[in-house]
Amino acid sequence: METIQTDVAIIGAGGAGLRAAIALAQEAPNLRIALISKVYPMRSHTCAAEGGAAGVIKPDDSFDQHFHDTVGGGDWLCDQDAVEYHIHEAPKELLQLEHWGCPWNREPDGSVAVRPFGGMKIKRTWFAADKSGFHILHTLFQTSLQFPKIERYDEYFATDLLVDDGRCQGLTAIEMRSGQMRRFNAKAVIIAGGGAGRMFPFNTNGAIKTGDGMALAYRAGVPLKDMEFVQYHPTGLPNTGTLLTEACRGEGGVLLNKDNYRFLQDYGMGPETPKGQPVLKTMELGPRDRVSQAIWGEIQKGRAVKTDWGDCVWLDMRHLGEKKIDERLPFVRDICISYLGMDPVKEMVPIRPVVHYMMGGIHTDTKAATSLPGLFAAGECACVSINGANRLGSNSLVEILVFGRRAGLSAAEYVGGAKPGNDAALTAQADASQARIRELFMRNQGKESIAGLRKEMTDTMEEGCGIYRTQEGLEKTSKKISELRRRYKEITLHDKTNVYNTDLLTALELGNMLDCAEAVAVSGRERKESRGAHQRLDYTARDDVKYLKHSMAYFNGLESPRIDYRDVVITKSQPGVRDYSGAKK
Amino acid sequence: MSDNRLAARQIELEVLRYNPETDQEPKFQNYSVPCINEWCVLDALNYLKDNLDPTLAYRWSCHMQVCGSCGMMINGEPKLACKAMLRDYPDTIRIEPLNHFPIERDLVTVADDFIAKLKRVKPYIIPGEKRVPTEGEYKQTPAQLKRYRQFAMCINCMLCYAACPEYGLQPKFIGPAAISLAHRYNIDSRDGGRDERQEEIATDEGVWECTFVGACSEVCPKHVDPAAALQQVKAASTVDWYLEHFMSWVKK
Amino acid sequence: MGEKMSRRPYVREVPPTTWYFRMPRYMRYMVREVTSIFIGIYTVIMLVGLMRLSEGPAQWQSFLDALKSPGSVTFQVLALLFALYNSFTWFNVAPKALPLQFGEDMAPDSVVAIGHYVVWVLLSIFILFWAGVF
Amino acid sequence: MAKSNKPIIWGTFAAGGELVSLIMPVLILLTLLAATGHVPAIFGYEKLHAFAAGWFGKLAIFVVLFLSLWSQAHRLRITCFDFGLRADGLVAFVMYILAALGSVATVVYLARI
Ligand SMILES: Cc1cc2nc3c(=O)[nH]c(=O)nc-3n(C[C@H](O)[C@H](O)[C@H](O)COP(=O)(O)OP(=O)(O)OC[C@H]3O[C@@H](n4cnc5c(N)ncnc54)[C@H](O)[C@@H]3O)c2cc1C
Ligand code: SF4
Ligand code: F3S
Ligand code: FES
Repeated sequence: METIQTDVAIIGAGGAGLRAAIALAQEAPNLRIALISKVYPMRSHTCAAEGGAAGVIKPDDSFDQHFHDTVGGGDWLCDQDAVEYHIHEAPKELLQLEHWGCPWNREPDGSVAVRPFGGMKIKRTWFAADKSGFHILHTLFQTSLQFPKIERYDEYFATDLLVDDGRCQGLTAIEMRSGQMRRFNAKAVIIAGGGAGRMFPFNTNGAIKTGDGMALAYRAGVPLKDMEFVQYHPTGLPNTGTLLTEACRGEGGVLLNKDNYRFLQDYGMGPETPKGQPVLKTMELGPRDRVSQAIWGEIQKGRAVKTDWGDCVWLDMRHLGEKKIDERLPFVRDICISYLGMDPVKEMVPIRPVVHYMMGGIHTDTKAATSLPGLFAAGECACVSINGANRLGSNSLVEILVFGRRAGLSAAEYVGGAKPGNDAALTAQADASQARIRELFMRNQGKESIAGLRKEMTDTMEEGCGIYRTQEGLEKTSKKISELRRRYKEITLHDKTNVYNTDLLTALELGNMLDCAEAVAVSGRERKESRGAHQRLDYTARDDVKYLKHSMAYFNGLESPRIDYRDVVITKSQPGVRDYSGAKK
Repeated sequence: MSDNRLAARQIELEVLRYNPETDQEPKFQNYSVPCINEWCVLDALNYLKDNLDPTLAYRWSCHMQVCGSCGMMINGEPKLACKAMLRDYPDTIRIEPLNHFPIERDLVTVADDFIAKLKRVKPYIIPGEKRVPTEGEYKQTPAQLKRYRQFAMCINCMLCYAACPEYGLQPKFIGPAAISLAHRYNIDSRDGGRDERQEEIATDEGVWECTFVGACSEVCPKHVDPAAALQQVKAASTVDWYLEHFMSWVKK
Repeated sequence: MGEKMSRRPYVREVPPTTWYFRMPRYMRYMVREVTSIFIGIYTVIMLVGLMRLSEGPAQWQSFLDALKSPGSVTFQVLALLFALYNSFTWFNVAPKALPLQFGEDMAPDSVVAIGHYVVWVLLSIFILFWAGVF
Repeated sequence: MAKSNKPIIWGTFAAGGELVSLIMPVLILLTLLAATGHVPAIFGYEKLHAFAAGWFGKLAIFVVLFLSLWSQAHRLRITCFDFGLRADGLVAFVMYILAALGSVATVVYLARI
């Protein structure tokens, strides 16, 4: 097996991975950096983010307000020291991107413009039309091209971490074009592998979001934190799941039920605000969990709009007019016309809540370090706990920058003191990793199919881990996933070619998703309260006595994960009531 | 997606297959795929892979026309598979890997050349006026932003390279997307690196290989209009040339 | 997952002399390029006319007479068609080289294109007048 | 890689293309009228000679012929390449020599008028 020597290996070249690489190249110019990604960097799913990134910049705003919006939005499950760091770094990072060329929208005087976003009390979301993530990703990718120290390994699929002597010392990856296994010897590894929304049947996530990074760390013994918190975005196209950004509502779009009634006012987010003049933090600008839950409520009450793709509600943007839609939401218009054949300038479009984001992930501290020395994590795959039980829109594009950079700096610091590794032990591990994959590759007798298992997984996840959950449902799903993990041992590949074998890669991705899915279901089963995105019909109240805690899922072989708990860091904001009614202001 | 809607249409897909380990050259394989009319070609391919032939290799991720990975020839035209809606196609659809790129396997092409060219044109701000982030943002008016924004919309899907015959004939040509990207930075009010980039793109392999076929702009799914960028670079380079040679006191 | 190296990227050669048959848009392009043959020859004819003009009235008259041969008329009809095709394609793409910005917004391509058509029509009418056709 | 010297010609190609597109159809129309018996007044020897004798006429004729020659020569060069004639250096040489000869001839004939 060919071995590649490097100092820091980064898995994932999305926003977080690229930001980490640039930080390393700038701050530790002597280090060799291996940037490993299963897709070309600009294909990473950061490109799909539309709405924008939050950072305090305008004089009417303050760090304190961003702090409170974030912590309250996260239903007090945020680690407040992490949030503090996050919000202070946010404007610096966004300005840095501006200096690197990001085409942020501007005010007439040339300063950056901000737009309103759900759950935020002040307009503080920087945006580049409705292509914010796209521009962030491309700006980072293009900026990274000037650093010769960043060596890219595009279309390499990471399969296992190499851990010896209690430290992470590298990884194995498949070079997709040749099908050959490569070993990366690294003094430190950063995982920036993105989310895992593909565990669900109906999601806004790209095909690559299969939780590989999470699974890699998890199998290496690092706990996955708060996995039960899965964010549903209220406005997905009902047939494809394609996201219509929150900015649709930020710009003044409204949600209506089948009687053309703005139902959010019945769910604690009223009173009604004038159409086309959105008021921050209320009605359509309530947080995602609440809005999604309200839509679910309407569906239960039979006031949903029936469509070919299931029960929906209307998103009405017609009153915004063609000019504003073309100026601020051109992509949304394109998408609706393409996939639904409906033009939001002229028609209301049906939408339904869709799985969007994983609040949980690899447990890290505020320095992006995991519990395994030498292993760092950042971005959606990580859980540094700034999002708590519910992420506010436009916080994660900032998170990937702030903690991407942080991971880079921490790794650089760590590498300075890292001892040399034991080559024999690492070789043995790399060989074991190769043997595991070769066994899967050669297997002939298995009776399970990838597509079949995947369908069963996504179905049971939707059933048991949806917007509203019950003990019974969660138990059923946990059991089902654990059964699927056993049956996974029986899958057979049809494709026996080395070159660009997508059959093999989808099999590996399925394995990773199953591991993550079990952590979601079991963590959810154990959390007997309702908080943020984890809403239970059998435990409807928040329980701060028992569950003001992070759940930590530890990998346990073929058995279901062991769940442990960890205290939430509270510095200045005691748990309170999340209030999104406009009335008291 | 309710399944009774499936098979609303039966589509014949003729897919160009190539397995480097067993095939001497690519050949077509036909599949009959039950489809829904609202699907795009990518949905049909995904159905095919899940249900009919798991060995088919192709790239995709976002399914929303933004990651740029699913470019392929669909009935002879370079298209994003996630943007090619079945309702716009007849019942037989021919699918091939993007023209002008070597075929790695099936619909997957080798993109190294394109990626190298992106890097070559220095697509990053080379600051004119030096400034550190703590000094705040560079002021850029909406008018200045709009001058280059269109050229910043490129998703690197490479459809324009598959469409441009000059790239096919002369693979050294830096090509439409990379030159447009250079132009995007050249006309950004924050940038001062134009002279450096001109060394790469004002060359015979650069913009002067372009004969203004215009196919690049016709197929671009993001309306980047690379042909426009290239013409503007030509015009500016021509002015440069005359300034450099006849009025060297003005320029260099 | 064999150890052997099995990459063998397949390169499809572009046929260097017949590539333009592969797509209608390539044909349209080639027709546009071929206009240069006709316009080029026509320019040479003009040059010959100039020569004849400089040689005196008789020579000029023989030039005008020569224009009347059937071959010449056929050529001129073709040249006119190609020239028109050239003009249309030129006007339609002219906006690409000429980005215009009015205030904040970039002007749509049609502004420059339509501008060209207007100038073209007016100029043509003017030349016809000047030449004494009307 | 060194910068290209194609801009030398491209300036005239672009200017020529613009001019040719604007006036070539109507010029061809004029000779076509003449060829089909409807000789426009301007084609009378006296009239045309007088026009070509004035400085404005000389300039106009020179500009039209010069730009047209160079722009068509440049385009023909590319067309040859597109048809598979890959000896671009040679083709360019021949084309530009022809355009140069034509330009010189234009000057000579104009001087004789
Ligand atoms: C449709 C959509 C809209 C969004 N809009 C917003 C918004 O407006 N505001 C906001 O703040 N957030 C938004 N988000 C969330 C935000 O975009 C993401 O959380 C964020 O971009 C994640 O970035 P990342 O760098 O962690 O991961 P990604 O960008 O997903 O990158 C993951 C990287 O890991 C690599 N990788 C994964 N597995 C492997 C493996 N096994 N081997 C090698 N490499 C691997 C991939 O190749 C990729 O490069 C949105 C998300 C979606 C889906
Ligand atoms: S210019 Fe257009 S066609 Fe070319 S790569 Fe960019 S987005 Fe694709
Ligand atoms: S198609 Fe090719 S020749 Fe030029 S205008 Fe576009 S790059
Ligand atoms: S799948 Fe991303 S562009 Fe088509």
